Amino acid sequence: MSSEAAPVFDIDVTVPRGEGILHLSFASHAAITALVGRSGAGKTSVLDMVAGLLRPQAGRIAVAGRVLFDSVAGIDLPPERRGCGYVFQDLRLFPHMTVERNLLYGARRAGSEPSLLSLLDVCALLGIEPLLARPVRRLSGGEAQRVAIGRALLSGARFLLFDEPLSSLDPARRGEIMGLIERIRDELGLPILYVSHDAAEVERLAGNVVPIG
Amino acid sequence: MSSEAAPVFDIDVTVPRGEGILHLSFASHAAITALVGRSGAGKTSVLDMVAGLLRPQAGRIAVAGRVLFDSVAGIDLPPERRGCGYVFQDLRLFPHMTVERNLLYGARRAGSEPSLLSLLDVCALLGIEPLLARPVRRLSGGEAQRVAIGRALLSGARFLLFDEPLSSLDPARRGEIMGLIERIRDELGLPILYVSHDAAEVERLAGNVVPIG
Amino acid sequence: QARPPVVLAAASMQESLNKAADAWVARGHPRPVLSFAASSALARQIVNGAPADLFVSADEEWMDYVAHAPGRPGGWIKPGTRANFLTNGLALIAPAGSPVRLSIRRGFPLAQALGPNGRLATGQVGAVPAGKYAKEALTNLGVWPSVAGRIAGAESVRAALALVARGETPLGIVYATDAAVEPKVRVVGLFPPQSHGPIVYPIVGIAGSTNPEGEGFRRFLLSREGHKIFLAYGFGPR
Amino acid sequence: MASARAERMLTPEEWDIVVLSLKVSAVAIGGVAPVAFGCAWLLARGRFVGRVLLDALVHLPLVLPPVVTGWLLLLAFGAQGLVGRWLAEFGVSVMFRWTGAALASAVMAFPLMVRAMRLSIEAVDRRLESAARTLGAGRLRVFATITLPLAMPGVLAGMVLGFARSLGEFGATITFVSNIPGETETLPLAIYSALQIPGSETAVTRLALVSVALSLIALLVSEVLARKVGRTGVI
Amino acid sequence: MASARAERMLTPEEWDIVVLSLKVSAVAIGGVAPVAFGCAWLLARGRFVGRVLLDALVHLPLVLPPVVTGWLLLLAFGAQGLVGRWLAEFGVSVMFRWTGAALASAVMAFPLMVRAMRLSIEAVDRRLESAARTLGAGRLRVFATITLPLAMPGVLAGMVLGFARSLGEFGATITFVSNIPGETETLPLAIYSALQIPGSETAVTRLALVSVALSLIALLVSEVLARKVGRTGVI
Ligand SMILES: Nc1ncnc2c1ncn2[C@@H]1O[C@H](COP(=O)(O)OP(=O)(O)OP(=O)(O)O)[C@@H](O)[C@H]1O
Ligand SMILES: Nc1ncnc2c1ncn2[C@@H]1O[C@H](COP(=O)(O)OP(=O)(O)OP(=O)(O)O)[C@@H](O)[C@H]1O
Ligand code: MOO
Ligand SMILES: [Mg+2]
Ligand SMILES: [Mg+2]
Repeated sequence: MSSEAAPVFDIDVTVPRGEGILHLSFASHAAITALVGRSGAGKTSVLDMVAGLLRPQAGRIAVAGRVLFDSVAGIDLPPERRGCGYVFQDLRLFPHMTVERNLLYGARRAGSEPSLLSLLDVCALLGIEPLLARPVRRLSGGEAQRVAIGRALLSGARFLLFDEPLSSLDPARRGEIMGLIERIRDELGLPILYVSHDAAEVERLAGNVVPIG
Repeated sequence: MSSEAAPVFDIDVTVPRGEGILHLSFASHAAITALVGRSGAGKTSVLDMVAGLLRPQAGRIAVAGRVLFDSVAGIDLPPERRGCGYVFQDLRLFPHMTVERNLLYGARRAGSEPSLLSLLDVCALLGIEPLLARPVRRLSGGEAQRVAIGRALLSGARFLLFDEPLSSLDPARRGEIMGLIERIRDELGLPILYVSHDAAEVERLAGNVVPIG
Repeated sequence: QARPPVVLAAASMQESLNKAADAWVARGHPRPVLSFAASSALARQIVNGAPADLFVSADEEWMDYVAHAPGRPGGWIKPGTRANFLTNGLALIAPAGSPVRLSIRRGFPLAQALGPNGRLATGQVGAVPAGKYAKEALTNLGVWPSVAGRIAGAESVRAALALVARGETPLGIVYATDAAVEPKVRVVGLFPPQSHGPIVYPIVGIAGSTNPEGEGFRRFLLSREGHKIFLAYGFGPR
Repeated sequence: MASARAERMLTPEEWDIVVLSLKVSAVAIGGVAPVAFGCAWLLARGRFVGRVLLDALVHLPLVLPPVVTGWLLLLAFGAQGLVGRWLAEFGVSVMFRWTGAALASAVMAFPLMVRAMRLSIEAVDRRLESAARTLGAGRLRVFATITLPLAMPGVLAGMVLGFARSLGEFGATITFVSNIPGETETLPLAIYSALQIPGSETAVTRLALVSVALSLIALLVSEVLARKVGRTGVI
Repeated sequence: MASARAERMLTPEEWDIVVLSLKVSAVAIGGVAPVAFGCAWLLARGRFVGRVLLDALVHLPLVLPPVVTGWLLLLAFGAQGLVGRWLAEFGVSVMFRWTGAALASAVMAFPLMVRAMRLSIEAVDRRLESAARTLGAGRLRVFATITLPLAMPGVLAGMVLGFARSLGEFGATITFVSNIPGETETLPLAIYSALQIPGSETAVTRLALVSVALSLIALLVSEVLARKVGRTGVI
């Protein structure tokens, strides 16, 4: 199967979650695919499965033609080899590091990245330069969220998983960061799986909307 | 000073925060007062000062005519005697308790509450009845946020502090909970200090909008 | 029935004193409560007012310490009860299978017998009584300087015995009584009694003891029948 | 049934020793745990001068050879000791009593308990405590419902460590309260006595195995409790 | 300067004892810390059968009287012991050597270190580890950059506990390697020896104070390190 013909996201997963069983199956050719659904529908669970943090009972996960998981073929790449940049809903900044060390944690993987995503550019675009030396415990909610976005962007990922990445941000920042995401989509061509409750965000960014639950 | 003439929120605080100094002064007569401002402006810091978790360098905080803090008069009520129901931006659910025990933690204070805020009603309105026996570690982001709202509502508070309480919720839930908040405002007359980035929320709920930063 | 007396005794007397207590019981007395520990610990307990009736020390030093300790008008020892109860000998021992032969006299080749790396096990010199006597005897025989750096000072004389029994050291110095109870060691020779000060075990009644059984047991230990029991364990006559 | 088998395996004297050891350890650990927790709390949360000194004091029984600790206890609780004389006014003496053995065990276990408890208290997220206070809980209720349950792994670990240490405690006990059969002769003292007699390896081994079995039971109990705490947040 | 004063306060022999004690304790703790961490890791994270048994084994040196531990070491590492004979093939022997004293100290400190480290490993938020893995870090890098630094309070506490225990360790050492001045006579052995001599209370007190001073220094160092770790996440 050549990667040109392959869908950007080709996902078919089943996993027991909460009291029920979560099943989702879709193939999307859009660079940015939005996952929408009510709270508790299973959006985060799907991202976790794509990232390799939650193992599906059965199914298949391929991103840009690269198979990450296939229960039939016995493929299950470990998270560190899936190459995703994941902005977690609960952020998960490393509490024992400064903002700067958090941002650079995944940079090792990002050897030959285009200059769009250099540390200084990302910081400027996210408005977090003044915070670089701060311990992450002393950030406001929105500041922490921007650091989490920066960390994912700087990690040299092959694709991005965004779980409500703008939920704690003011409209102005939101707009700026959406612009940044569009540039990443257009200039770097990175596939993005995007979870959001915000209709405007989904409208503006996503080429395809997958409802869940 | 009689509580009728007094503003609902009478706040004048100064505190060093981040690299600068945060100063905010306002008196609001609206039952629901929204605090808006860009990320990092100091919204959470203000709520923390009203709740008694961050001590202002100087200033005065009175809610519904009751003085909670006055650096000149030497008044500084401890958090447990301020009587606030605080929905934290970072939720702060008690990880060693079930959802039910989290919800009932503050209920001791709520001896003679009107039946609007009984456990079952609140659970039904927030859609969290099926989760009552769950340990809070196994909730989705939006579920956890609703439990945090429920915990604050059930605590028999004299006033409420909401720090982006609906940020992780889908539009349908958002609407329902805004309805609930309106009923609390109208039927119980509880003062509410409301932080949100969402213009629609602020528009619908707040009688007064205080910009910050 | 009478209350049993509490007897504090040096650890090395465990088997023999238990046997004597059995004999005392056979005479229709309550069995004395025997507490075995290092003489130093027991002596300190006594001078801090521990409620005991008799004290048997492994050496005179600690008995003197009790005798002279301050803190109680009239002293910690019941007047007229101190007696040297037993004597012991000092033995050079080797593991049972060892072919070593030595006759213990002035300048005997102890260091050579230890070989290039072997050590001489005994009680900690200067701390455990057996070690003190061993050093004294070796000094008087003129061999101390050649083995001073080769001593393995065990925590008790019985621990030294175990080192030799397990072949960890080729030689050791313990009391004759210890050598007698361990089949895995062989006595190479006994040190001449003149080579060290008399090894005596003093016994006293403790001041403040009101239990007549204590004094009765003390007299029994010092009696001919009592003494016979200890001779069977290799202790020497008074 | 198990106890019947154990009784068959052990002589009645040995059985008494086991019961005494359990009594001594249980009283020691139960009695000293609250003190240890208070101390751990102070060290974790207090910002007073002399904190490092208190810390050093807590570690003292660990740093000193046990016989020195026993000797110091003897000096303090003996007939002429400050505490000893004070206790004597109430007609109480711990000399040569099992209570003295429990005291020695408690002192020796103290630093281990404090350290484990302190680690867990320091790991408690203080934002949760402030959340509880906004919900109307006073300091005491916050402590009982938030801090203590969240620190429970450390409390349990501390109690297991202390209990194990207590089961092995020898030097301080024999120096402080001697080796009195039926009163202060706990398992380690009996084992030591047996070790002094050549050829007693089987007796030593049997008693040592009993010690190990007791500690295994304590570990299992603590695992079960820990799991229960993990599930429900309370013991 | 401080050392000059210390030298004046201590006799040259005592000074040698202090240096030897530090060497023994440092080697013991430094050598056993990685093993203890590995064991703590297994106990915290492993889900294998026999976990409780490993746990019991780890606690063994705490549960058994120290002299029994020393005796078991003697059985294993002695001339006739399994390990001893194996080591002898390489011309190595720890009997009556300072290395043996370090081994005894290490064994006695082991359970304390494991428990403290395990508590801290269990407290590490595993979601942070999975976040690190999504960022491309393999298990080893996650361990070195996330788990270990976050568990650092427990590692430090374990090392302090172990060091303190090592400074006080007496029974296992003297039983295993005897008291050989200059080779195995550490502070507690010297203190014990002194205690056996009537009227030696001043010598005992002086040496005991030296022990306390050393542990105080260790505590201060660990506090400084802990603060540094708290600030920067690395030592
Ligand atoms: N614990 C802290 N210590 C020091 N400074 C802090 C701490 N928490 C936040 N700050 C700083 O104080 C300022 C105000 O923070 P605050 O959390 O009040 O902002 P906010 O308005 O709630 O922002 P957001 O919308 O991003 O949550 C920010 O500059 C932030 O960096
Ligand atoms: N760790 C867990 N163990 C078991 N069930 C879980 C766990 N986390 C979440 N769940 C349940 O799985 C279901 C899906 O959760 P998920 O977090 O994927 O939802 P979501 O769509 O991301 O919701 P939200 O918008 O509220 O974040 C929910 O019913 C939730 O209660
Ligand atoms: O006083 Mo000891 O214990 O016989 O050497
Ligand atoms: Mg989610
Ligand atoms: Mg905020």
